[in-house]
Amino acid sequence: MENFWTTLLYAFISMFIIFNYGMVLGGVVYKIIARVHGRFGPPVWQPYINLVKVMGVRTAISHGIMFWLGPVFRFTGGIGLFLFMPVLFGVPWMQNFSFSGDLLLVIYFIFFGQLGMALGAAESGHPYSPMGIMRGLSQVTASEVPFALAVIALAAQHGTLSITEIVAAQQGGIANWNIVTNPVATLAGMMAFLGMMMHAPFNLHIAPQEIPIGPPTEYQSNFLSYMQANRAFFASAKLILFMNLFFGGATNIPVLVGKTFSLYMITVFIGVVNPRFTLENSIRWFIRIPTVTGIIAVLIYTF
Amino acid sequence: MIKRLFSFVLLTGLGFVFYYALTNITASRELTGVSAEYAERGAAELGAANLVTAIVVTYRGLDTLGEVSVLFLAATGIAVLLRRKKGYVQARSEDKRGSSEILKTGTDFLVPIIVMFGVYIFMNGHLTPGGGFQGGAVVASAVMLQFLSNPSYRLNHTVFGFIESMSGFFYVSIGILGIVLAGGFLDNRILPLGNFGSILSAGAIPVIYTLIGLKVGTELAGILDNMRRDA
Amino acid sequence: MVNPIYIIAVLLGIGFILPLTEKKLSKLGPWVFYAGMIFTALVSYQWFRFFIVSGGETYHIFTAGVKPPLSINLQIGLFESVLLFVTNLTGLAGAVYMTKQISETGVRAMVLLLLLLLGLNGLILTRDIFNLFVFMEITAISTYSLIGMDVKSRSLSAGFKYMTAGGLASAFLLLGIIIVYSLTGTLNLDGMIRSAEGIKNVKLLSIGSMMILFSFIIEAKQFPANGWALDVYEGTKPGVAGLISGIGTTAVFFGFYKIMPLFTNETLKIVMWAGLITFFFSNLMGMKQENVKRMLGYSSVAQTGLVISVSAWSFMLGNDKLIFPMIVLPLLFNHFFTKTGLFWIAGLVKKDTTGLWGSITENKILHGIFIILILALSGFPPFPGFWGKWNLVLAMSLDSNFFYIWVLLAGSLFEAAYLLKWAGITLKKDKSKDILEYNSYKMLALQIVVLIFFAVTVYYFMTGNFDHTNGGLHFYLPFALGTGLLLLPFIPEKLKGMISMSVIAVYAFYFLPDQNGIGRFFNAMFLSGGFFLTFATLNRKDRSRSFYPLLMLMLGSLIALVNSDNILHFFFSWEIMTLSSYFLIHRGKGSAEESFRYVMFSLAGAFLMLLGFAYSFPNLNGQMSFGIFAVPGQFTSLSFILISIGFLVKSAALGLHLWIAGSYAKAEDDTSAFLSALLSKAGIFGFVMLLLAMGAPSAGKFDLAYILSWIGALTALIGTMMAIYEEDAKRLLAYSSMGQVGYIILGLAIMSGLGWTAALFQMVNHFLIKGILFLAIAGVIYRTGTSEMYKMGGLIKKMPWSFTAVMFGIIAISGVPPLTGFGAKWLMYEALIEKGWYLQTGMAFFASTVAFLYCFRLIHAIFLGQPKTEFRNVKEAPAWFLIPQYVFIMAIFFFSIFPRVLIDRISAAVEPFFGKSLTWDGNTVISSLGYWNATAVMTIVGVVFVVLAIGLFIKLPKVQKVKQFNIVFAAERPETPELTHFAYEFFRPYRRAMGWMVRPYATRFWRSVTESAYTVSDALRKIYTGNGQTYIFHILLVLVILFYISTGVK
Amino acid sequence: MNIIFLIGFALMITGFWGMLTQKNMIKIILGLAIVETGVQLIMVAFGFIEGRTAPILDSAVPVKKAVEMIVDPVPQALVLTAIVIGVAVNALALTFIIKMYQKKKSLNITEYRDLKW
Amino acid sequence: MTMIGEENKNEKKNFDTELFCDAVPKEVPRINGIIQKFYDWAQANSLWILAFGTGCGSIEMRPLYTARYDISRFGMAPRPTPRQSNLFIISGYASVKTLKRIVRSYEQMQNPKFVMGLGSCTVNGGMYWDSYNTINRLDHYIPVDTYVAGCMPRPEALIAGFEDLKKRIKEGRAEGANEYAKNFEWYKANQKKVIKDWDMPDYNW
Repeated sequence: MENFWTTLLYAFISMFIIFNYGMVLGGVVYKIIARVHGRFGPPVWQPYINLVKVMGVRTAISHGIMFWLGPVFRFTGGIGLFLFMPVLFGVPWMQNFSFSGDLLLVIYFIFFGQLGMALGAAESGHPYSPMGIMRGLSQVTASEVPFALAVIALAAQHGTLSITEIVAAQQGGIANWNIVTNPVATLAGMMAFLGMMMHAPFNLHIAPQEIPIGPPTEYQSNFLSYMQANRAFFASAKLILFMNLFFGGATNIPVLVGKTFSLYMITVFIGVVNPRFTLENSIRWFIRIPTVTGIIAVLIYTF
Repeated sequence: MIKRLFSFVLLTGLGFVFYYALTNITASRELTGVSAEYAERGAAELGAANLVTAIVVTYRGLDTLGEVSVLFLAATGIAVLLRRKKGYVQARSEDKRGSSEILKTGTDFLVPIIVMFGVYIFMNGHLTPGGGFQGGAVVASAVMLQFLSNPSYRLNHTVFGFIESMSGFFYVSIGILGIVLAGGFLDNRILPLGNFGSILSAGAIPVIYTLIGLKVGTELAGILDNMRRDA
Repeated sequence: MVNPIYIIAVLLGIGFILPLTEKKLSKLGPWVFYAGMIFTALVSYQWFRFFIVSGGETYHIFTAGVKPPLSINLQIGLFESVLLFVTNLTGLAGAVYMTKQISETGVRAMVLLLLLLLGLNGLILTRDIFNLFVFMEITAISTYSLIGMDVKSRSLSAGFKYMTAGGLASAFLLLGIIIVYSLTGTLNLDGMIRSAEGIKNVKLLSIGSMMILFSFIIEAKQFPANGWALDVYEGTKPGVAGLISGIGTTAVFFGFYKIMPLFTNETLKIVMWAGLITFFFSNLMGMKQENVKRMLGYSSVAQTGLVISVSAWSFMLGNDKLIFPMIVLPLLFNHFFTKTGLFWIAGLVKKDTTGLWGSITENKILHGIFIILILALSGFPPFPGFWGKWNLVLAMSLDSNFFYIWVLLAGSLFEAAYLLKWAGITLKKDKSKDILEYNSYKMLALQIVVLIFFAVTVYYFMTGNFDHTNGGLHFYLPFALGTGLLLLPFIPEKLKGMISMSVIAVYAFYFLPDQNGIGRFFNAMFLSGGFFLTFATLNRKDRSRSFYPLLMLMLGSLIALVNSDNILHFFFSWEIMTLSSYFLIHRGKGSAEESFRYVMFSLAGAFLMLLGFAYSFPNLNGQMSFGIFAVPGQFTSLSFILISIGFLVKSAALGLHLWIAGSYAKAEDDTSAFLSALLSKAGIFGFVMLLLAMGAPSAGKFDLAYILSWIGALTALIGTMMAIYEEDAKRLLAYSSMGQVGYIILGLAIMSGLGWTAALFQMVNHFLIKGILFLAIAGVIYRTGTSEMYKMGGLIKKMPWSFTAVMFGIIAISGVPPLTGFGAKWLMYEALIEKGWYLQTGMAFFASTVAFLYCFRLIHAIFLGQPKTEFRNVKEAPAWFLIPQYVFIMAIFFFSIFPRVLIDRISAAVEPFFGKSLTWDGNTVISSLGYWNATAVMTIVGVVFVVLAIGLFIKLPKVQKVKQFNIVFAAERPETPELTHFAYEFFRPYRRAMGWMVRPYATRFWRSVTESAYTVSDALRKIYTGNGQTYIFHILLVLVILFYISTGVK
Repeated sequence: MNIIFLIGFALMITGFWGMLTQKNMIKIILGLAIVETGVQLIMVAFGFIEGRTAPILDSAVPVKKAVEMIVDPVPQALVLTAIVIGVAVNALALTFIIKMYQKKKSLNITEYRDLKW
Repeated sequence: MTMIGEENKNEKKNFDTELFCDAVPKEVPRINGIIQKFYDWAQANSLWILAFGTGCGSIEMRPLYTARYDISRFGMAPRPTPRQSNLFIISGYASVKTLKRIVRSYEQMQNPKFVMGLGSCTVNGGMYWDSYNTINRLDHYIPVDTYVAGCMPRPEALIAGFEDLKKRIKEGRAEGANEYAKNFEWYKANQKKVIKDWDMPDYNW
């Protein structure tokens, strides 16, 4: 951080890029899902419209201070997560504030927004909110296990927990990517990724017919706008994280777009063709196959 | 039955223990240790012809004092156990049939003789076999004869109690006198040793034995009386 | 100097003359009686002073004016004088105690007592074996009579059984005496012992000594030839039973002790083991006992067995001169006074069953005495029993007799079990208000005995191996504070709390700056934690006077623990801490069972720790510094394991955690904070000391540190897992505490600079967080009156400050950046990965994510969701609770922004042992694997958060505030808050999926252990059928068995 | 080996048998008395020396030759004490039995099992 | 804990003011200018339907999401919570019982909110015009922006209705929420006239 203001400026630029990228990505995904269904689908800029719409809502109700702060927590979590990650390898203006901490910081910061959001949603007093949170949190705990194991395997492999260094070690062609050099860990990580994206089939926490939309049942108007904007950051931040960890990172924006988009497509396609798991099912699944894979990945480096 | 079997097995085991002991006992041929010393010094030192008495009353006088206390304790214990609650009226003994004339006369005749015999035994304890305990027991047997022959016989508790207490007390006092006047507690040499073999010899031994005899006699009599009244 | 023979003479003289006063001089009798008693006490005091103060030489008394062996001689030396004094004083007290009974029975009861005393004095004084027999008979017969004195069927039958046994004993004694006499030609003990060595007929001698031995085994009530003794204790009036158990046993023991040199080493070995077996089995059988006097009887028998066992062993070693005052006397005194006192208390309470002893609380002094005696009997410091056992264990270890120590400690544990259970019952007042009859004579007698006991205790405490030069203050501090506060009678409790706080503050002020090294963190933590958490206790409304003394005792012992510089200090403080915390927990409502479980686990752990010490102790000759662990020896790894188990119990490691939830939950709410925030660190401190001194040895192929790491990781995971299913907030926090401490253990097990930094950082973190959380919950419970989370809800509106505190607490505890919890996690994972323990890392990670579940549940179920109608009017928690919480929160924020302040100091403390592990670049801490800039994280998060919050505020200047039922619904309106608040069995689906992890294996295991112990206990005690004949059978059986053991099976 | 020893031990065994098998308390005490008698017999036997006389120094036993002519006096002294003590204990025990009988009207020892375990 | 209904027995108000907010809705004026236009446009292009099948017509709504009709083209989507939806489709007859729920759900939606009456029943009662328990005119109870007549109207008709609604929104004429607030008394009176067991605050926030 040679110059604070430069860093800040760069951060704003990358945030701007990633926000739009995240929004468009969302739209594209809607479109793709619709096409898979054989529909025409909404326009790719539909997320923008939705965002503007919720911002234009005239009234809002609040259940209390924590309810009010929940989306703030959530959005801070999303932005923070993104800001703590180096986005493009070797590109100085896309390093954000990654000097703040290493991979562990990023992993743990994922929870910041979720926890804050959970608190806010829970204050609404709507029983569906804690129900959704319970489901979401439960599933996260299960899916974090293989992810953690994969990360540990990577750390063991590269002898570092710095994302930049992990990406650096993967430079120089696809043969150096972790998916090639450490396929087991990647497999475990990617299975965990399905759960972490909270996409179908692992989206019981929002189960619309059962507990309408889950945690954010009570959220509306501008609260919702924060959450929608956050989704752009959060989802892309997670994608970037996985890209950095397993797929060699990116050195320029097209590569970034390409890799993250393909990563996202994995979850989208799996989600589109799979029915929703019950909570027990998904937890058991995560604790079995992905975790065992993760343990194998770790054991490789233990002995 | 199983109990008897177990007992039998156990006692067989115990029998082997005793057998083991028995096979290892060797008969002694001569006096060893303290007994030899007693034999050598006893007569000269204490002036008692009966060495057993010398040992009992003086050398191991503390034992004997303890022995007296044991008996005293037993008597006290029995008295405590058989004590009567306040307001207890003793069953009248009229309904018991009196004993026959022959028995009464015989008893009256025998009792003084038995008492005399007892007194003789404890008076001569330092010379001949016998002593305070034996004599006392004999005296008590006279009382027992009275009890047996005469159901309505009453012991004079005041007198008996007084004799009992005072004889014990004097015994202890003589023991203390031993510290003051002679070599140690219960030393018999507070009185002159006298002529070896005569009745007034061996220092305080005859006195002590007399006291013991009185005490034992009264105590045993008291025990008998207590038991008789209660049973 | 009055010749001790006068004791005998005077007692006898008075005894003989007393019956004369029966009728006419009945006023005079008692005067003479008490005069005689006082005379003996005075004479013995004179000798006592002569030997203790002037250090006089042993004095011989010859009777009959002839030298031994011809005559009987008495001897009074140091030990005799001590025993004599204690016996006569207690005898006097006993006479006072039985005043009423004596006056009812009449003058003859006085005679019995006098002669009992005579017999006991004789037993202690005499040096002639036959004389010993006579005095034993005097003792026995007076005891029989005293037993039968109340002429009840029970006491009569007990006395009868006693007499048959006593008759057998005397028969065998006579047989033995005559055999030994026939071989040695003397009856004088010294002469016998002298000439016994040259005897040719060894077999006969061994039979003779065997007979004597056997007789004493019966008289000393050794297992299993002791059924009658238990009946006697049960059937007799407590006054007499106390005398039998106290002075009677002591004198008989001393007689036995005098004869012991006569025995060969093989025989002594038998005595030693027989005594130990008695100790073990009697205590085991005592566990099932509910009859107070019989239970005391079992304990009495056990203690006698132990004392005899130790004495026999001391003669085997040929080291009796040293062992007697160091081990035997403390054990004996401990037994003597406590048993006398307890029996006498039983005579005041007049309840046979332990369950009915609630009425003792009517009399505070009596109750206090009772508790103290129970503790002394259980072997807790600072009472003599502790010193005796401590010295015994270490001495045994020097003799490499470890099996003995195992059995000894097992027996002690059983004993503590039934005693503490009993004490626990009395601490809980029962509903039936029995009036406690107040008897001033009995109280007086009791107080005499207890006062002597205190004197003895103080003596042993003052002379008990403490090195006063170095940090001695710490060890007196807890007691000084505790008793000081207890004795401040009339000041209000609040003032006491403030005094406590100021004492802590002053202490910290003068003491902390001089500290360095790892101990400083513990000191600082305990002192600051103690200060602020005590602040919360100022809110207390109840008038109970024991709280602050106990609290200060606990804090003081924690400080003493940290500053102990040898294993004795350590163990001493450890026990005090266990004890004080036990009582603190016990104060909670309905906590009897839980606190009992706590103290049993703790005690078992402490005993294992003691065993560990013992295994290491021989390594360095007689030194007690922690250095003994550094010296590798034969048992290094075993020692490590045992000590570790002790610490693991305190840290509630998996499998040893059964106590934690219950005791944290049932303790009073402000106390729980102390337990979790401070007390749970004691085990950690133990590990720090242990690992520093010992490193991490390996047992065979296994690296113990590696195993420890798995224990830590599993504890972290399973503790957390159990926390999420709890409905009770405090139980939840208790399990959370268990999990968090698991992390600390994991960190310590890494045995690297980074690992230890992580562990200590986590420790400080946990201390702050649990302080906050428990206090916040305490505040909530204080207002709502319930700790069931699902019964609350929506309290955020009523208690926003508590909510905020809990929120920061859970953010910190779950390890989410930017608060300190993340720092701990970061350090921990870096250290683990650096070490190469990847699986443990994964498990720790899993645990930390699972922690979110309970964190959320805690805050949701209490503060969020639907407020309940009944809690509509609750107020914010009192400021007493809130202020410490916010102090801690400020500390958390400070450490979150500037973790360097803490990490630098921790690293500096850890560096001497492991070298440098972290480097700094400005505010960025750099490890070998990664980096972390807490200041930057905090700044970024803070700025983003504030900007977004402002943004939202600008966009939404006015929002409609709605109420709890203004939630989305279409069909039926929410019916009641209870039905709308989703909190009960919150994680049920999770349980369906992951419940297999928390199956109560440990509970089942420990339940089966305790149940089988009780079953064995119950089955075993059935040998005491109550039939006198069976007892005769036992006695003869023991004889035969002993004989065959000693001579070898033919 | 002396026949008296044998008789003494036999008496002891007999007494034990009585104590172990008889339910009547008086008989048990009698058994104890028999045991004691056996012990006393053994004690005296230990002092006995073949061909010697009683330790009374009269005309038959001159003081100077006492050492060679008398049996051991000590066991006799001890026995004296032992007998008295035995008597005392037995008397007390019988008193206990009397009181017990008064309470329960039974002499059977198995009836007195209120205290157990 | 109070049982259902029991809590209201002796109180004057038939609901607990501690549990329910009893504030009255307020009119929120439109901000004149380009921003409002922009918002209107966004509202029109992002209609989230409150997924509440109030009547038989709900069966006609399902095909809208299918490949054949696919209203997601217009940025429309079902939304399970009234808080986030801005289009309430009353799909057919509204019985008195359902009306209560309709009113609640409507009131729980946030201000720019639009109502579409589906089928003749909502216009004038349709075939249930003389039923004892069906209301006849929906707009007596809540403001309706668009009616789609028919019994039942086909999805195509619905789409046409959406287009009409979108036009109204863009023109700024779909101010049902403000209208409701303005004539709150009147609407409430109408509602209470038919709904006898009124146990709620007047406005369900």
